[in-house]
Amino acid sequence: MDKRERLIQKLRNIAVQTPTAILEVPEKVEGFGSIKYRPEPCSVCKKCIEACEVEALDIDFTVQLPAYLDATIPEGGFRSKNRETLISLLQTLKGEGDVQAISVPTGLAGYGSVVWFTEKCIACNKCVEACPEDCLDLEKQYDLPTIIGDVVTPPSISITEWEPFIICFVCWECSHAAADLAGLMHLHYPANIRTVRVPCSGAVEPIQIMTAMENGVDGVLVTGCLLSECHYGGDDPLAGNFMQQDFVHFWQSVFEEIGLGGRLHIDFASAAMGIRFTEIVTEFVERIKKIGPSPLRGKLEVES
Amino acid sequence: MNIDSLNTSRFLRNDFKPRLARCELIAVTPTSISSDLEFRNWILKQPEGETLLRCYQCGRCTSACPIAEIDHSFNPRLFLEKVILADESLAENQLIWTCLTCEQCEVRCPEHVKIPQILILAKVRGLVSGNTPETALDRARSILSQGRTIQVSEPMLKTRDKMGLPSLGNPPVKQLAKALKELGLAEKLENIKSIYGGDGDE
Amino acid sequence: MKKLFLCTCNGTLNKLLDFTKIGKEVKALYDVVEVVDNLCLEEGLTKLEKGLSEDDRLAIGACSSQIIGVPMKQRIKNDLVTFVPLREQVGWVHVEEKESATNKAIVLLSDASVQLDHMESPTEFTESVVDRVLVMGGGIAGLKAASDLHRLGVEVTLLEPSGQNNERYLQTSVFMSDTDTLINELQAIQKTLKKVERFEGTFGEVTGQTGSYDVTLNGVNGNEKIREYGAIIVASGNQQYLPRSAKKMRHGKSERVVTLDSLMSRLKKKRAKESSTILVAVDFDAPMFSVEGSHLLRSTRNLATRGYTIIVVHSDIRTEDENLYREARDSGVIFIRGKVTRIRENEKGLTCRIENTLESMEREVIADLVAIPQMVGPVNETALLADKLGVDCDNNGFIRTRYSKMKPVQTSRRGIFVAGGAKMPMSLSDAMASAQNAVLEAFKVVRSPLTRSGWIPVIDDEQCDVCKACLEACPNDALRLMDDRIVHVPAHCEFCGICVSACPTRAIEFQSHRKESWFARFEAVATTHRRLEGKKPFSFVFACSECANASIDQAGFAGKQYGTGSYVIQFPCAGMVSPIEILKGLVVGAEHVIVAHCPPGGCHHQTGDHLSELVVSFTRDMLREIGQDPERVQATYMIAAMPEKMQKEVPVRG
Amino acid sequence: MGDTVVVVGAGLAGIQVSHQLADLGLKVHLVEKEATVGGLSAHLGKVFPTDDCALCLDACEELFSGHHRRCQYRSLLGNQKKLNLHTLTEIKSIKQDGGRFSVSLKTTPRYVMLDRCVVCLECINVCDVEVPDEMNLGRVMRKAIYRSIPQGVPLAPVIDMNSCTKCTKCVDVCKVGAIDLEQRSKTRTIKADAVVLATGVEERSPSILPGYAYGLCKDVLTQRELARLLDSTGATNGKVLTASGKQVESVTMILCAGSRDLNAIDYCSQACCTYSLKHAIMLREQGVGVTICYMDLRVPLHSHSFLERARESDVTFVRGKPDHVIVHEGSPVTIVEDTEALKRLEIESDLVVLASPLVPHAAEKEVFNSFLGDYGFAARHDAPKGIYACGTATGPTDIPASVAEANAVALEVYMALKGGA
Repeated sequence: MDKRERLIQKLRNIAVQTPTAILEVPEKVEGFGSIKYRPEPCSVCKKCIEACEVEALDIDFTVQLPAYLDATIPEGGFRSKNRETLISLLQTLKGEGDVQAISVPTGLAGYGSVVWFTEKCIACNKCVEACPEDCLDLEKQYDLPTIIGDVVTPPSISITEWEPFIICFVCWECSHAAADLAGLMHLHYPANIRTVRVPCSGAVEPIQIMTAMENGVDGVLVTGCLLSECHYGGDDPLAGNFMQQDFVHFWQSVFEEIGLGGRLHIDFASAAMGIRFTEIVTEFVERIKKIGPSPLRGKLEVES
Repeated sequence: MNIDSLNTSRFLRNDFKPRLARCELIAVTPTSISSDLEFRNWILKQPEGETLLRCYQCGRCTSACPIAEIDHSFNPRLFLEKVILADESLAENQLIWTCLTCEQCEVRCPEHVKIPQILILAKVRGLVSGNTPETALDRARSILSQGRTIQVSEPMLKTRDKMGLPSLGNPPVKQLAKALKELGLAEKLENIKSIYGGDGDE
Repeated sequence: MKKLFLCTCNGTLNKLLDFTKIGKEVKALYDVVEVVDNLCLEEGLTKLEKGLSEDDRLAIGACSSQIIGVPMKQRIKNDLVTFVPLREQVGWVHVEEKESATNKAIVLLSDASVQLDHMESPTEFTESVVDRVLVMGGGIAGLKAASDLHRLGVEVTLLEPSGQNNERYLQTSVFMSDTDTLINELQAIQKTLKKVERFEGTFGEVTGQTGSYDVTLNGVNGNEKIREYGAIIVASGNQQYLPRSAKKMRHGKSERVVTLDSLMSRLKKKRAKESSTILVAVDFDAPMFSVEGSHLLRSTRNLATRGYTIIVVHSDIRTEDENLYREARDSGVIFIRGKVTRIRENEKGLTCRIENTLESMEREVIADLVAIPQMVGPVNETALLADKLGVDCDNNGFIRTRYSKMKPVQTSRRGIFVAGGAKMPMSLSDAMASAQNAVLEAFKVVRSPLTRSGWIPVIDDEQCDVCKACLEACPNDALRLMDDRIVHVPAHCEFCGICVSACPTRAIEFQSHRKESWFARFEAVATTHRRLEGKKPFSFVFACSECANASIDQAGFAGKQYGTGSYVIQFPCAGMVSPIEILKGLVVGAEHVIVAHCPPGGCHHQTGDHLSELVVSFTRDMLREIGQDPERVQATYMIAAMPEKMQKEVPVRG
Repeated sequence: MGDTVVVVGAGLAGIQVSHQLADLGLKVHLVEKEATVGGLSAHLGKVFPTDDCALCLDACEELFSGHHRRCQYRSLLGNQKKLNLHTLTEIKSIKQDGGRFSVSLKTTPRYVMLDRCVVCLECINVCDVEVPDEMNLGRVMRKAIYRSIPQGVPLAPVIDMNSCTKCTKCVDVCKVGAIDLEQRSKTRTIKADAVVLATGVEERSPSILPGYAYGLCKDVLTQRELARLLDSTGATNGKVLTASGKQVESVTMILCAGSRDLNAIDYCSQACCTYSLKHAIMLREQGVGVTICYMDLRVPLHSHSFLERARESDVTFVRGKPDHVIVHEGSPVTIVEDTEALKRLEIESDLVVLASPLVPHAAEKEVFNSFLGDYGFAARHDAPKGIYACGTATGPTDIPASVAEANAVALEVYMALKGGA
């Protein structure tokens, strides 16, 4: 199983409610998106399929007649001249009634369409670049409902004595120092967090967040250097913490959809901000306390 | 070339199903073919017996046979098959005496098998065990006693005279009797009892 | 100049067609319109030639192009000529409807005019060929082919499997003939092979095309050889197989059960000691080939004459030589038509139970030995070899020939021929004849440069997506992928146009038959038809230029009458028709479109019949979905032997 | 060495060998005694193993680089540069003369000039004489000027002088003056370097076997005659009717009707099993019941699908050789023993079709006698130097084998005349 499939598996594992919304993917978040395919100009040249490294595209031996009949042929026409002629002829001949896709007889070359498997796609855009007909587009949308599918809500359990358990990713540079400083200053913050040191907040991978959630933590906190002060990129918009911020926002919206709203948070503190670090942790713990224990605990309990 | 090691499954001709389903097996226990093929070899050694070898069981004799037309159990082709397989039960089969020796089969046989002759040979084999109608035995005995198969009566001779036919002459009865005696046939003829029983007049 | 010549065929056609009206109607379309009485005769041809310049475009409205085409082409140099069969496809078949027939003639002539506008000169190629042939020989056919080619002065390499010697040649060919004939033949051929290059090893790979195939050969001692060959002859030969029933006959379990051939070599020339009985059990479920049958008869005859008692249990006896069967019976072999059902072994021998179908009873016989005749099949390597060469095999594993009736040695790939047992088991004389066939064809390939001329598919690299649909569709390996481009191999092209119908982007266009030309022609037919016939419905018959068109001509010859209103448009092959042409036909107003192809499996270009059936069923599916009556589009086959099929199927839909 | 070859007989093998030799650059004279080419195959409509037209040929190289097979009438036969076709021509004698042969030919008149005729067929329309058409079992009428096979090459009609009344209507209607009723026989001698016999076979007349009621009952036919009924250009447009015009509902086929029989023809004709199966399938397609009486089914590998299809389409197989056919109330009844069921059957059917053995054409001709061997067939290999034989002239075979043999002979002739040490 490749990484993407593992991630999706984990997402499905931690989902506690059926998602409904198609999510916008923040600008800097790469690797997530939707391929929009227009079958009408497609010549089924399979270039996209060849370009795709993760087998997220395949040939489908059907002809998307509805799309053909709805298509508007642009002024210069399609690059696939024969397809264009076929479509305009079909449109001329269109009679009454509904239209459905039809399958191509086995052995007839030159017809078909392309199917895209969202769970395999890493939104690398290679197919879009390979397509000579311009029938593929990468859209910054993430079709969560399709990926997660129907979710069975895990049984809720009654917990009397509960303290939140939180994983906190701290970056090697500033926020780890901030936590150290908080200690040096003898500042108090709740004991509910366990820090995990990472080289940069940008290095926290979604799969790690999901793994933490999967194991029943009540919240995940990511802390990094102050924005524009990342040690790996500084004020570059693609610096680690800028990136991670967008990612976390994306995952927050995902969490919202799958019933884990509010359990993921990102914040920033420099090495000199021991107090800020304390505040961040305290606020997050308070928030988790309000939300209550992770609904996945019930699931874990059943499984054990 | 070691053929056992070859892949035999690749080269299959499973496209053809010969008909065996219609074969209704009459005998429950299989009949053995005698390993010395004595009956067959005996027939082959007799005059015109070797024409048997040519038979390829086309069945034309049976469809030509006037007896088979009436009696469906009379089947010259089947008789030949039995001889080919040295099945001596044929010699004991009363049916072979039904043959008229009309030679229709022989004339039609595409491979020139002397079918009536082979049936006669089978009859000869059957004699010993008594597969002979009494009339046939009578005729044989008549040869022994008179040198003729048919008894010659006075009126018959008169009629012949009237018609201007030549005299029949006298058959060499004594020599015949002597010869048959030497062969041991005379004695056999005395002792053979027809399994058909009765007066044997058909 | 665009010129139209109409022939009255000895003044008979003008009784059926109104030439004055025709002349008036088409005057605007042609620069010159002339009516000639006998165009195919000397006087007609002289008239035609008069004032003709080489770049004139000609339309000939006369008899079928197949009749007038030959004398015309032999006489005039013009390439841009189209024929309208006014006699076989109009005058003779619409005797009852003279006015409509005249109108049909006008419609077809206006179609011809459009056709001329789009016509291009055919492309000519000359390709050099290598005067060398590779023979892959496993047996006597390979030797014969190599020897004959050598005698013809063609350079030959004979590729033989390792360890091949006369002994082995004899062994692998044992079923072909009696041993003495085989030995004599083998020795005679081996003598002529002294100067032929012989290479021991296996076949590596092949690239290139007919006339120049690049071949890699791998020698037994690791040496590799790369050579260019003009043609390749595959004579990989046969091998013997145990039938499926062998196991049931206790082969491998009992020492008394052996193959017939091993028995023959074991008992070589020995006389039977006592009367030992050998039961020969033929696999009842696998019919014999004649070759196997003859071999069985020869073997059993030889055993029987040596005093063994032979019982053959068999189904149909097949042989080319009835006398062999006769001799086997004469020598005393006992034939039982039936099946061996069970074999038990004890100290006395093998007790075999036989279902005798001709007695309808079971028999039991105690045999000293059971012999199993082997089946003859292709050598094991044939499938692999065929794959490397890019030629097809049939479902028995033999190399398939292109057209089993008339082309005995052509494989599915041009320039590669099959000889002898690799095609099917053959007797010695057939195998020799087969080798000679292959030699003849190979010789015809290598003896002179390949010159070809015709309208070819033209590939526009700019437009091409390299989707390879054309490669998949081309039945003749005439398109190849080279350096990420599709390249046309004229030496293999049959000018069928199947590639064009497969291309989604219109990167391949067929000379003179570009898509616009079809469209323009359909429109011309439709508008002319409407102008002359008003609302009377009409249909298109897209006929392949081989069987279907011949069948339509035949209907004319046989005087079969059918209604007007159907217009025959000739395609080089029905496989060239794509849904686009069919739909366009409907769009311009045709009531029906019928695609007529060669009989199933009988396409002259191998796959056109099948492809056009697929295209039509696909188009019908589309029509059904978009709410049109799919019955308006039909595919059918028409052959010259069945003109009445054409008569029946066309007017009904007209 | 010279390069002129005379090919005797323009059946499939003769045409094939001529095309090949002409392609190889030799000069060929193809001599055919009938008015059109095609030989026995031209009578057959559809042929196995490909189940397509009997007319299909391997085209010569001159035509479209020889890539395509073509209908006979669309091939270049008669127009090919190196190939001269002589129809209605018989060989009078073949004399060996040093290394060469002088072959004398006699051409009987066609009364229609091939170089003038434009095949407008008006002459046939105006002819008043009607005689039964022997090509189609005499069941339809033809004119005195006629074409026995509509697509036969040459396409021009021929006049049957036995029935022609010389009314000159055809002469008058023919504006190109192609008809000459006074045409005379012509003889010519060709110096040839090789002669190829492709004289072919014909069905032995079954009237020699009185048992099968051939000639007695009009509904007893041979397989070739059945082919004429099944051929859609034939008398009945492909419908199988009895002599009285009734739709046939059942057919009994008798295989080996006179072959593998020491009383008649003792060899096996090889091709009859398969063409009988082919006809059986065509009959089943029309809904006609078919019973086949056989001894051994001898179907070559390339035609095995015919046997499968016949079995699938419920053809009844009876293993047994019928002895005779009796006529009962006008219909033939076949008497046969079903040897696998030990039953004597009397099969009533509308039609009985005999697979009559194929016998050589050449046998009756003194000209060839010295070249012929057993049964009147020529041996391909043992022929005297310079005389070759191919196709069914060497023994009955099917089309694929004939064609293969023709090609082989073409190579042998070429090697003998043009090269090959």
